[in-house]
Amino acid sequence: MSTYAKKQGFGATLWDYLTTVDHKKIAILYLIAGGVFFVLGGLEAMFIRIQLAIPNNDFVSAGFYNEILTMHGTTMIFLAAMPLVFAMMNAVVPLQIGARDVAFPFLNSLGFWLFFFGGLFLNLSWFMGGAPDAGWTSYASLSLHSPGHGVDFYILGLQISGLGTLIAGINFLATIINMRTPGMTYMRMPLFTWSTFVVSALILFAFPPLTVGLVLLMFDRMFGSNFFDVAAGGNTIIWEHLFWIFGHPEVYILILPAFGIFSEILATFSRKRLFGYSSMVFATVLIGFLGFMVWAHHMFTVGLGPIANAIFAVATMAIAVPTGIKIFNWLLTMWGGSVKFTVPMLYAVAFIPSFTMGGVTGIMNAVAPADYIFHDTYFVVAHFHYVIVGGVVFGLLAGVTFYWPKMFGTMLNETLGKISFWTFLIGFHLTFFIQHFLGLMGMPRRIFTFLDNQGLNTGNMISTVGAFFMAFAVIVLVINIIITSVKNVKVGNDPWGDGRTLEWAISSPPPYYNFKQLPLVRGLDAYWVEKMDGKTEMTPAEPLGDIHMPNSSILPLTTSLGLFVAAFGALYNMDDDKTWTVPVIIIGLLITLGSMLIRSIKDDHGYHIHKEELTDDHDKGVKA
Amino acid sequence: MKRKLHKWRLLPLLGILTFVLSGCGMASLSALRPAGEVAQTQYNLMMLSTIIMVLVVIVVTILFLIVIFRFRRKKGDDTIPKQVEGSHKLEVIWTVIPIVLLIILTIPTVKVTFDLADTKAMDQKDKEGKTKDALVVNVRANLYWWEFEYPDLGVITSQDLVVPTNEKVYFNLVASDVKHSFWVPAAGGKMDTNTDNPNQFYLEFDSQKANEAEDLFYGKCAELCGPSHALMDFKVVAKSKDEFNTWAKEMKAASEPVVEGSLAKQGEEIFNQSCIGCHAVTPNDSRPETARQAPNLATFGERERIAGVLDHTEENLKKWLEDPEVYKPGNTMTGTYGELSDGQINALTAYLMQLKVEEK
Amino acid sequence: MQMDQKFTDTTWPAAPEKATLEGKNKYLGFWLFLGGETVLFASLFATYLALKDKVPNADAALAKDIFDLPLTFVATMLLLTSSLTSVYAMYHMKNHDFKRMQAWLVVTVLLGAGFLGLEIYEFNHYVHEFHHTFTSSAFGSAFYTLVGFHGAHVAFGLLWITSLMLRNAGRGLNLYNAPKFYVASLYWHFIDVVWVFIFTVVYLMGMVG
Amino acid sequence: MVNERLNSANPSFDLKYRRKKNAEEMKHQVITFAMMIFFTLIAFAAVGFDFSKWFIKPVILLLAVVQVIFQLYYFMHMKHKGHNTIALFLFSGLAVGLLTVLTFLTIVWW
Ligand code: HEA
Ligand code: HEA
Ligand SMILES: [Cu+2]
Repeated sequence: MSTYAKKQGFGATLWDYLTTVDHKKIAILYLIAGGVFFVLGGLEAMFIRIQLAIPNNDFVSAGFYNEILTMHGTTMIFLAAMPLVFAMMNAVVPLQIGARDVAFPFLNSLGFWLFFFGGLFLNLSWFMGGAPDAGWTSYASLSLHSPGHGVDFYILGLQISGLGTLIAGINFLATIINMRTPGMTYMRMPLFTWSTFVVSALILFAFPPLTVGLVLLMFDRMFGSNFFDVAAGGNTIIWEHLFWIFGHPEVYILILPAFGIFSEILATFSRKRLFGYSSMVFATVLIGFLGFMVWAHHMFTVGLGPIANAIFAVATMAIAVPTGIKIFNWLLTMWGGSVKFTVPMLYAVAFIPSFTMGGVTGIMNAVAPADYIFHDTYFVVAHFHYVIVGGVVFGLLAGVTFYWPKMFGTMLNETLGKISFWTFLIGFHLTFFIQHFLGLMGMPRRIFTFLDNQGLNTGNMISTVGAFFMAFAVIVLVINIIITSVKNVKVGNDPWGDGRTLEWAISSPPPYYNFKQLPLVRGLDAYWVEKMDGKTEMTPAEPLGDIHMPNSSILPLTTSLGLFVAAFGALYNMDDDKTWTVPVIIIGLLITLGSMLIRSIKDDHGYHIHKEELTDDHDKGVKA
Repeated sequence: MKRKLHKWRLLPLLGILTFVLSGCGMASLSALRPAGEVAQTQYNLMMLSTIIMVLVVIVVTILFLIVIFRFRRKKGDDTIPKQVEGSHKLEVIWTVIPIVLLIILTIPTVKVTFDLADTKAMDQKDKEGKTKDALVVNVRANLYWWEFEYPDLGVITSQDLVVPTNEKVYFNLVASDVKHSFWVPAAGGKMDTNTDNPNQFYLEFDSQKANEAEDLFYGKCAELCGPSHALMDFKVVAKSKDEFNTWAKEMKAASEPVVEGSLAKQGEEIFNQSCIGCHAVTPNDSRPETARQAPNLATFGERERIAGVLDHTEENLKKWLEDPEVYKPGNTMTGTYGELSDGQINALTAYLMQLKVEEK
Repeated sequence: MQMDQKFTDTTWPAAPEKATLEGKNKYLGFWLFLGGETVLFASLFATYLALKDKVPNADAALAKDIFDLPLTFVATMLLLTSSLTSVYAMYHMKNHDFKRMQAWLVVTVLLGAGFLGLEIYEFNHYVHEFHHTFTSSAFGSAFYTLVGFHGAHVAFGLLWITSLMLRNAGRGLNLYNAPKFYVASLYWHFIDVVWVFIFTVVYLMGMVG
Repeated sequence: MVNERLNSANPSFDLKYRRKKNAEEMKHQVITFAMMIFFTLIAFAAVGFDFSKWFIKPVILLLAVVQVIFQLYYFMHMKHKGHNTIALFLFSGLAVGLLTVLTFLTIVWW
């Protein structure tokens, strides 16, 4: 396995990535796939904004608009934001806790491929008779009513990729609980690791309700059951609850990792330890906890009654407290620090007021009677883009720039980065600030057009112009990535110079076994502690010895591929005129079950890197 | 870069200002111009929360500006700042103050939530089973059209909701196909029309505010319901109590429409052959809900809009009859009748435009 | 250390399922999975409770009409006993007694299969006797989904345990497969836990009305 | 990875001790099982004898909860040390699940 250092042909590299179980390569896979889906979702957003630029526009048709709208929301949440979050987690968390890999390398790869094929499946709907068109929430009465197969693509695609997400969540939990290096106690874990931990727990408890909801919807649409058929005793509110029991924790699944990334960046570029570390940890846990008790704030107008509305309103508002604690701790982290405005830091800094603006409109939404006004208007659209773009997307852009050298060993261009940052920031506020007012002035969301003379023209135009700024910023970012990759100037362990945590103690990118010897952690910000003691390396916690590594495998890919194939069969099975569907289902399931069978029958003990090999390659070696 | 940042902070403020000046949208549509008690209550609550939120944003912004300007790293500065762990005093402050702010917000929130849910007046029935002192409207939302039934008056309208001003109007809300949501932005928040159980709430229309809006409010569907969700508009006609009573009486008394002119008569015949199965032309339609598959056309000639969205002209009506799919994709009328010749369309138009109940 | 190293009774560790890092991870990961499964089944229970006895017309079968006490009792006894037998299997695993472990697992599988057989008979009975089907009412959909999901878990557990036994029949116990056996038995207990709630909430409370 | 053997220096002594402990534990398991069967019998009998449903429902629910605790703590060994994290996650899942059930019993129909 010392082939690592050798130059490889394209085919070999491809095969390497298709079969990899290395968390660092899986991170890159997530990054690429998530990035592509982000651009796709962004393109859909541009279609939305172009259509809404002027009244009575006919850039896209009504039905097509609903497809774009649904796919924009679904793609952005499930196929762009989540995988990009996973990219960051995979790239960073094992390094931050000083582990050689995650707890289940094989499952890690399986999780990625499930997500990937689920996303691919969902997007193939564009070419196979139309995309889902019932909104990313797919409320039951409409999603049952929706003709064609769009909603079926939604159901099966999300089911497959959701499975991948669940696996990834369990994997990170086990990794963080079991794989920490000696000295890395819970209260010494970097905040990004902490938020990964909490987020994984949220995934573990939030995805099963979605799974159940999707199963019920699938049964209703494909097998004639009556969960949501009122005439046969069904109830559509069940779907709404199941969806939001998942849906609200989901938004914290997105934002908490961003919070974690910002905590790392703000401390790093202020050259100061995170202010109020323990209350930050506490706040993270509390947000995760409260996140499960507020879902019905999406359903204030459903008619649940004043008691339920009041309870959920108050519970929702409570989340302002731990979030506020975080905001002020970040500000105080910079207070008295030595603040350097690199590109990641710019995003982190801009995040604070932007997210606060989105957060406070969230609290306004939580005021139930006021939400009767806001609900399903552009006010809500403004709220959630402020928290999602101003929080999650800023967090991902910051994280990707910050960890780019750690993932690829080379630095993104700072000037281009700053151009991206400023245009994105301006475009973002231009697009979404005005939408608060559009909503209040009577513009519902999810409308494919609006009539002239309703006072909505100017606002919509401004919003569209802003979106073009964001598109420009993204294009500059892509150019930046291309230029950087072509130049490929290599950097050292700690390219930002102010690294505090373990990941900066090893080379960029790290060797495939991460740490030659597991490092000994002596405090919060382990690497910083050593630096302040005048050392340049971590003290090892174990003697140099053989390292046990997992084998690569193509089985995760084939397992997922089988489900992908079977899903096509299942989807068309409800059409009476198609006879090929049952064989396709069977073939697909055979591929999946066969792969699983091989996995369980073939013993996979992994292999060992021998001590001697480790001492050989000095330049690749770990400073551990 | 310093100055650029500064300018950017001012942008939102400028934005607010322009909007305050431009009058916050139209009186007939905007939630920023509340036109009744319910809307006013909600508006007040919104303003209270806005003030608190602006306060929070200002505090955060001030701290933010201080931090990013005061603590910049100078070029070549290699000093290590003091590694502060935290501060209990500060932590307590920024935990307690938000809690206080939230308590200020929760109290009216809870109170108003219960107040607005008070529809007890709807249950007070007299001997004949009619509601005692309240006007009740049964709203039934259908794929892209609205039906308004006044159960105690025995009257049904579609697309145009007629309400008296200065009194509470109570609503029973249901949907007959997929979920919709009933919203008159100027008069108050929305309430979903579910397919499962009926919802109840009330609105109030202030006569003076109604005057400002020329007695006409815009209503919208606020829940995605299919391709033409954006076009599922309706109108609310506000009348003084007296006018409303007169209107109700006329509606109740209205019998089969009588039209004039041979073209219209011809239209009537066509209508009775192909349209009457779904559309009724008298406001006192006694068929059950499931039979009422299309808007009641008794007052079609008096409508504000054709199909809820097109201007009320003969031209538009003809276009609509020719191919409704163009104007409301996915509507349930498309394909229910054969191809109509130009002559037939003209005849139908003449007939329909004469369907009036008031001011004959 | 080699993963397929041979052990004697004395070298066999006290907690073989957690003796290696892989084993520890597997053990923890599986418990976490069960935490997720708890939410999954809770959602199904919640749906069932919301839709219980919700039928389109007055003559459709309701819960109190269809359930049968003796049948449910026998099924319950089979599954509960299988939980004990799988504890026996793990007891022998800890004692490094492969043969006895396999024997108890066989008993477990047989009991589980008996349970599954009864369930199939039961469903068949409802369909033909009461026209209570998956598509006849919301109640029917919810009932078959909840109980069927559990049944599917039982079926999967049977396949899992059987294939583990077959695969390892020739090799005996080692630290690579001990965690696998252990985790499978945890799964089996979990199925039992779910069943306790199903027979209580669905059957017994259904019969009470 | 290092194999953390819990055994002491004297393997045969160790073995005897461990066997005894395992056997003892197994005895506890059988007792637990007997009690579970007993609870099940009570639950079925309560329904069979047709008491008031206001009596039966809480009782059989309680019996179910006790049974499940037996399963978790004895059969699934949660009573052993080192199960804190596991218990945390299991009970969090249970809490989310119970909240769901409560919701579906109260605000799904109105
Ligand atoms: C990353 C995503 C994200 C995040 C973090 C949030 C955060 C919050 N959200 Fe948001 N939300 C969404 C994504 C998100 N939301 C999405 C996608 C939707 C729409 C879904 C759809 O319908 O399609 C939505 C919709 C939504 C609604 C439903 C609106 C409607 O449809 O009618 C509500 C209602 O309560 C709400 C509330 C909140 C609250 C209270 C927070 C809080 O967590 C915010 C807390 C933060 C702060 C408050 C700021 C910082 C705090 C301080 C500086 C302290 C002092 C503050 C005070 C005293 C107020 N959100
Ligand atoms: C992570 C979540 C996320 C993100 C990042 C975004 C990002 C954006 N979203 Fe949105 N959005 C949602 C989640 C998200 N969104 C959800 C959940 C909904 C609700 C859906 C529903 O109602 O069901 C929604 C709905 C929604 C609406 C409301 C539609 C309606 O109700 O009718 C609008 C309208 O303006 C909008 C706009 C935008 C814009 C302009 C961006 C921008 O920030 C996007 C910026 C990115 C780009 C602009 C990329 C540009 C790339 C290119 C142009 C290609 C360049 C090509 C190469 C270099 C090859 N989104
Ligand atoms: Cu929410």
